[in-house]
Amino acid sequence: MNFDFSEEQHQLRDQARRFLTEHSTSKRIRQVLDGVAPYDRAMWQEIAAMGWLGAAVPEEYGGAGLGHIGLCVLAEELGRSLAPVPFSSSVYLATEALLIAGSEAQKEELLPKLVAGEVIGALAWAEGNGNPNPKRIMARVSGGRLSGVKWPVPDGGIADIVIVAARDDSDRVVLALVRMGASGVHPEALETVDPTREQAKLTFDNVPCEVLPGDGWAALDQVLDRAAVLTAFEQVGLAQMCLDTAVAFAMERHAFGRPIGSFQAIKHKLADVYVATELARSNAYYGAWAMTASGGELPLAAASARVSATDAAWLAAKENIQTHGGIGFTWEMDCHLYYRRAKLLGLTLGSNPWWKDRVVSALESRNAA
Amino acid sequence: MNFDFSEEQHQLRDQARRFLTEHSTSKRIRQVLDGVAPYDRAMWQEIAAMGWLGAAVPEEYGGAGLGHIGLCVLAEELGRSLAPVPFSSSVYLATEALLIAGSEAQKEELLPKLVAGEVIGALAWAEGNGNPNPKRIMARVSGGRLSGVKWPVPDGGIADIVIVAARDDSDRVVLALVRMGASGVHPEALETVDPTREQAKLTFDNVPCEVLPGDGWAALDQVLDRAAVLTAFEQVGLAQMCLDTAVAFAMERHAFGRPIGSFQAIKHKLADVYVATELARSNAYYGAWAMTASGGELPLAAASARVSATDAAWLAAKENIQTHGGIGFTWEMDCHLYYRRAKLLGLTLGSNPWWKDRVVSALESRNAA
Amino acid sequence: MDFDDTAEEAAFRAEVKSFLATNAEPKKRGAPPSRSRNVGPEELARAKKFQAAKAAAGLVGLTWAKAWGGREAAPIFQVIYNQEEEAYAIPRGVFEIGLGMCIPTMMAYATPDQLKRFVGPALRGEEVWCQLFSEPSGGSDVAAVRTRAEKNGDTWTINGQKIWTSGAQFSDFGIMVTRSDPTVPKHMGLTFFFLDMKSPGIEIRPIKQASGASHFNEVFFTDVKIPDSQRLGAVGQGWRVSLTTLMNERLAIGDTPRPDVEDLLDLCRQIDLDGEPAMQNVAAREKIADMHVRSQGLKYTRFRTMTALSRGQTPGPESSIGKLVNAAKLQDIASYGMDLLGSAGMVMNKDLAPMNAMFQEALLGAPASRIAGGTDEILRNIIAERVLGLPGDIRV
Amino acid sequence: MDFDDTAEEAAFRAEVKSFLATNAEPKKRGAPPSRSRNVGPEELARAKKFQAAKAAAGLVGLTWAKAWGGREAAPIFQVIYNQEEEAYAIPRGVFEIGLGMCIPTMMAYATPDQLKRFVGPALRGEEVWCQLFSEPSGGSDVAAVRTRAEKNGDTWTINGQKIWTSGAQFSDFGIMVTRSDPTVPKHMGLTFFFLDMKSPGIEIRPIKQASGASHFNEVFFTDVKIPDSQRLGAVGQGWRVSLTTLMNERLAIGDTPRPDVEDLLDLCRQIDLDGEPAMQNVAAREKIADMHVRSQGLKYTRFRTMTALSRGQTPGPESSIGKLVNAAKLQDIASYGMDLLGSAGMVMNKDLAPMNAMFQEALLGAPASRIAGGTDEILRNIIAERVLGLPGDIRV
Repeated sequence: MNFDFSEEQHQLRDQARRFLTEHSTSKRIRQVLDGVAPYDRAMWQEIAAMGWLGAAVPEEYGGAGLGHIGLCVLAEELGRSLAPVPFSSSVYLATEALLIAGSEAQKEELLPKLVAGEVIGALAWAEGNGNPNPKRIMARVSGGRLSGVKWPVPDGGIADIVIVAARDDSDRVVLALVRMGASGVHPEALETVDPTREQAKLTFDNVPCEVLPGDGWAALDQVLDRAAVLTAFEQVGLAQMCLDTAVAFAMERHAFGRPIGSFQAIKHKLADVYVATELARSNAYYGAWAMTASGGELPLAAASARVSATDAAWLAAKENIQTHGGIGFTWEMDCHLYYRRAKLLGLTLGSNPWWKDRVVSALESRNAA
Repeated sequence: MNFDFSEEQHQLRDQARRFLTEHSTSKRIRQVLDGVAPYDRAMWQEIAAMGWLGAAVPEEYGGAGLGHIGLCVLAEELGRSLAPVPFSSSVYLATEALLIAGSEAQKEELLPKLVAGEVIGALAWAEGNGNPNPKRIMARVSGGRLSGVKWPVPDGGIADIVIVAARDDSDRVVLALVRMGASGVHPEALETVDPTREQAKLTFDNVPCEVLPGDGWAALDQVLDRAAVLTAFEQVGLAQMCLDTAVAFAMERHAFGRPIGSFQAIKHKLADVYVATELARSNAYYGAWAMTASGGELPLAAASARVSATDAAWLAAKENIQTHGGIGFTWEMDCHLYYRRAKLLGLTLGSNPWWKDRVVSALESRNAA
Repeated sequence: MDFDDTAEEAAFRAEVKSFLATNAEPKKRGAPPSRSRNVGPEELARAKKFQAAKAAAGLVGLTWAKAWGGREAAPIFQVIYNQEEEAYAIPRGVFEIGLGMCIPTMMAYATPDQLKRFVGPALRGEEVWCQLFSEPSGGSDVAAVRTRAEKNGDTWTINGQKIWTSGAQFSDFGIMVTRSDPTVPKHMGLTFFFLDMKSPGIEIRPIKQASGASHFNEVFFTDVKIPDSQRLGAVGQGWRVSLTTLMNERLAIGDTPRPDVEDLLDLCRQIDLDGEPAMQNVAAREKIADMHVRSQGLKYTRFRTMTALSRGQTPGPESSIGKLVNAAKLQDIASYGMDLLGSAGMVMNKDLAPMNAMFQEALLGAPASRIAGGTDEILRNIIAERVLGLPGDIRV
Repeated sequence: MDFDDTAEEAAFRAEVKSFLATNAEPKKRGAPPSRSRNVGPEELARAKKFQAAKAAAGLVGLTWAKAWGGREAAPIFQVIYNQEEEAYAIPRGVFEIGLGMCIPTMMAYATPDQLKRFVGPALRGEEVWCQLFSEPSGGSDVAAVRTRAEKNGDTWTINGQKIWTSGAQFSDFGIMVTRSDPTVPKHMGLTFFFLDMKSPGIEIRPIKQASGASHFNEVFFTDVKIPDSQRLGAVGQGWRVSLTTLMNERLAIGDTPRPDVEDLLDLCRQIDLDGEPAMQNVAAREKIADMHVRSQGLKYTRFRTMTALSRGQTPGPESSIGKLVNAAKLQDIASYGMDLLGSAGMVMNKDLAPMNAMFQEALLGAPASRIAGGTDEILRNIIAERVLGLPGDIRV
């Protein structure tokens, strides 16, 4: 047994930390925040050049074959640095969906392009309010054409291809691959609590599409579990960054003639943030292992990692602002960027009440087994 | 509008405070804790002599006619002093049930005796696990005879009369009055988390009884609402006593060369207890008024007072122990008596998940109206 | 214990109802109260117009002395007025600080002539006031004042910076605390003034908040002149004067921030969770109940404070409870309401987000409300020390 | 990142399995682990018998030097042993302090001859050890030691009182910290000893807890003699020696207190709420999930600590997380489990209360677990100061 990353994985982390500290700066994130661009194209290309997009993609499809644990290492750093790029949509969602459910032809055509960053992918499951649920899928595929309205779709306005959950003629949920160039696709940018990540409403009006083979919902379910673990690492990275920032500020900021970090109100608040972050990290580690191991641990491990990380990121982000006091809620300080992202990440794959229910369902089927 | 007690009510409080401080001492409470007696008979007789048992009973039945607000004042002091007497069962439950649902004959016969303390009353709704729910009533009344098993029944082993929720031949829930002398009644004392208040399991085997007129469940529902407000005052009194004790200890106990009350960990903990207690007190005040006012405010006011007071008492009792540290969890200190009572009071009329649901049901019918 | 109106109270309530019906717009369902203290010119004009009518009707400063246009009424009448006003869309924030903090401080320390000059216009909304206490380096330590006041003859010269001043840009006058003697300990050496906000040397810059809104300003002072006649309290006694002001701040009756429990109820009525109506979801119901008992508990705690005031008792810092509970509740309700919507909870488009994105906007504003006007931590200290009598923090 | 056993680990796990199968009783479903450190004579005898067999099988002190009967194994093997042992009803509490704190302190400070004399018998459970640190007046301030040690020639005379000493009544030896010099500051002037608990002048009184149980004792010292040869560390260096002991305390692998999430699941499977099975109650499900992620998070945090140790890194006070989270979780689960039963939740009769009144008993024991061995408040201070590097509290 070994509950830590390997030497190589630690080196990958150091490389990622160095790159993102240098490039994912407040200045560049705020370009996206202010709507100058929907994402940081230059950063995206550099990330692609480093091979991160293919970290978990087999070499035969142009990937680096580092495996999912390597991807977890990158996810933690991306979360820590708030990198304003469509990494999660293209890698955790679209690429994973193709790996799980794509036809050989689709994999051979698209995976190399996704790995190279030439093609950006997205996944569209939501149709407005509500958590993932096959009953809520109203979009329709018939005769190779897709119609329906999907929102919010992360990076839906950026993506070149979108994999859409829809019903076929026999009412089964399938995954349909749509090229965004096709006619009949109407993207609309959405306003959200975190403008540093693009979100869109996509209207499909009789759009040509390719249906991926196999049971669409089963595949989506598996994609969501994997994405939950990877997102948990982003959330843990974000929580840790908030904690580090708050601790540093509490050491240097003085009030009443003492560093505010010498007041137990601040000390114990940050101790609680530390505890929540460590528990989330440990749950995420187990999820990372469950992603790679056989034995059906993933559903429980993924839901646990998700619930734990969502709570930790939210707590860390809001108490980081609180620790900063007045300047903490000014536009100039970056505290609110973490606060916005924390809430976004906690919602994007479905909210915690739903994931908590998944934890218990997994516990039930485990004890049943 | 006036959100405080009257001069007379304040005087009643002072009288009660003086009496209970002198008589409801740790020594006498521990007599009951150690099983020497099921309740403090001497205290009971003195309380009866002062007319407290009839505070809310009309003068025509031998009561003092102080009204329910006066009773709330007494309840707060009884909760504060942990008085080990069957006051809540005999007064909030049995006496109120008779006032609401008793026949004129029953009132004329029993109320004067209940007021005088010659007769102790109890109310039996529970049949094991679960919260109040007509569907759970399995006890049966047929041909003027009662059969069934009720537990836990507060003061069921002390009471002279018990009012029992049961089903009649046409399956409606009724309230049946049983004289505990009657043959076929088998009381069994129960062990609970708070031995300072008697609880029993009562088995009725074809026991003669009188059925109270009217819809039994409607009456019980109203009794529970009134008892919830009165119990909320007991819980507020208990919470305030825990807070006062913790504050006094935190001032006098020193560690690391300072009073422990100078550490923010303790200061902010006790500030939170103060806030919870004040909110509960205010909700209880509103409940007291709703008990006396017409206009159907009682269900919402009672459930709100109950939920708020249960949370405050539990928080205050457990953090009082925590503030005391090591000696706080010793048998000799009284901290655990408050902790035990706090949990008991939070369960005795049904637990908070159920009362929270009642809050929302009341909100729904209010907005519906 | 009586939550019903007395005859006198009922009569007053009727008076207020008819005044509001003729002078104000009913609030749209689900619209949060306009509490902003930084408003645009049109809203400022509307606020001043309403304030004038309110003053003409004798509904401003109800508890003030008749000499100053008040009614010398018991504080409970203020509660009644506020209860009725809650149903109307009224921009109240503009005058809260002036009438709630500045003028009461003036009444305690200014000369009769000054009061004749200033109380009326403030009452009628003709002149707006702001307060200048906080400074960038001070944080929660209000006494850590660095803005210098130096006296030459009968004139003081002010240099320094204040922060978190709401309404500064349209205020006519302000009250401020300055350091007149840097050589003595922190709480000594402070002097308190009122000043003309249009004086030369004052520069006002809005602060953009995390939410994108700007409710506060920075105010810079460069050789600003104040005549000694505008000093409030003795030289070096500024801290005592400040406490008067801050006590009045805590007395100001706080509105319940929105969304509150009613809004959470409205939301749950509109949506369903995993196929069932949200109102049938046990967890959502427990959350609604938790929030309801907090809201109601605060409401009746405020009423109890008013009763205490009516009896001439000083309410003291119990009022700190209100903001402490409300700020946390606001953040909790906003976040939970978004969770109920699943991933769509992130969306702020008014046409897509339920109830005009009230929950999303509140989420972004909530961090400020846990900090501005006293952080959660300071409020707990105030309760622990001034209510419970626990020792102050160790000073170094 | 690999949660599977290596070949070596799998072989060891098999060895442990077969040892336990032949030497221990499987735990009954729903029965909490016997962690009490104050046990009756029969249970003590059973504990000693099992310990002897465990030692004979080379399964005690796995990470210790071979010279002392250990295996010099990586800490992960201790994790594997504990995982397997959890399924068995084994009275472990008796030896935890001796092997977890006392003997490691001896190894750091005692002479080779003393180690030859004491390590073996402790390992085989022939001799039981206890620790004597806390004092009534000290509270959380462990250095506030008043028990006096005075030296005449080669003998020390001890007078004073210790408190919260578990197992004192059946311990053969103990380690203790005393004040040898009252004239110097608190942390200086302490001296550390080990002593024979059967020495004349020692009086032991059990402390009855709020729950009715007695897991701790008071120990009174009246002119108790200790030879100077039993001093551990230099005179006046007792505080440093204490820190070694306390560090080892935090390293001791904490079991999960019961009831935990599995027990809450069991309870929910047995009962129904308002007519529906509790397992279908959304609020109960959310509670189960919250508790599950805490329990699992702690479990894997402990594993991470073991990995760090295996790599020769010192784990440090992260281990404080365990007790902080577990104690609060225990109180929360116990209270919630009782709430699920309605008014019957108060009942403790084993034939009526589900799962042998496990929840009710835990409710009464939980307050002690939030205090004994470091209060919640002290643990948060330790995390804030030693992990996050925040300043210590202001000392006066």
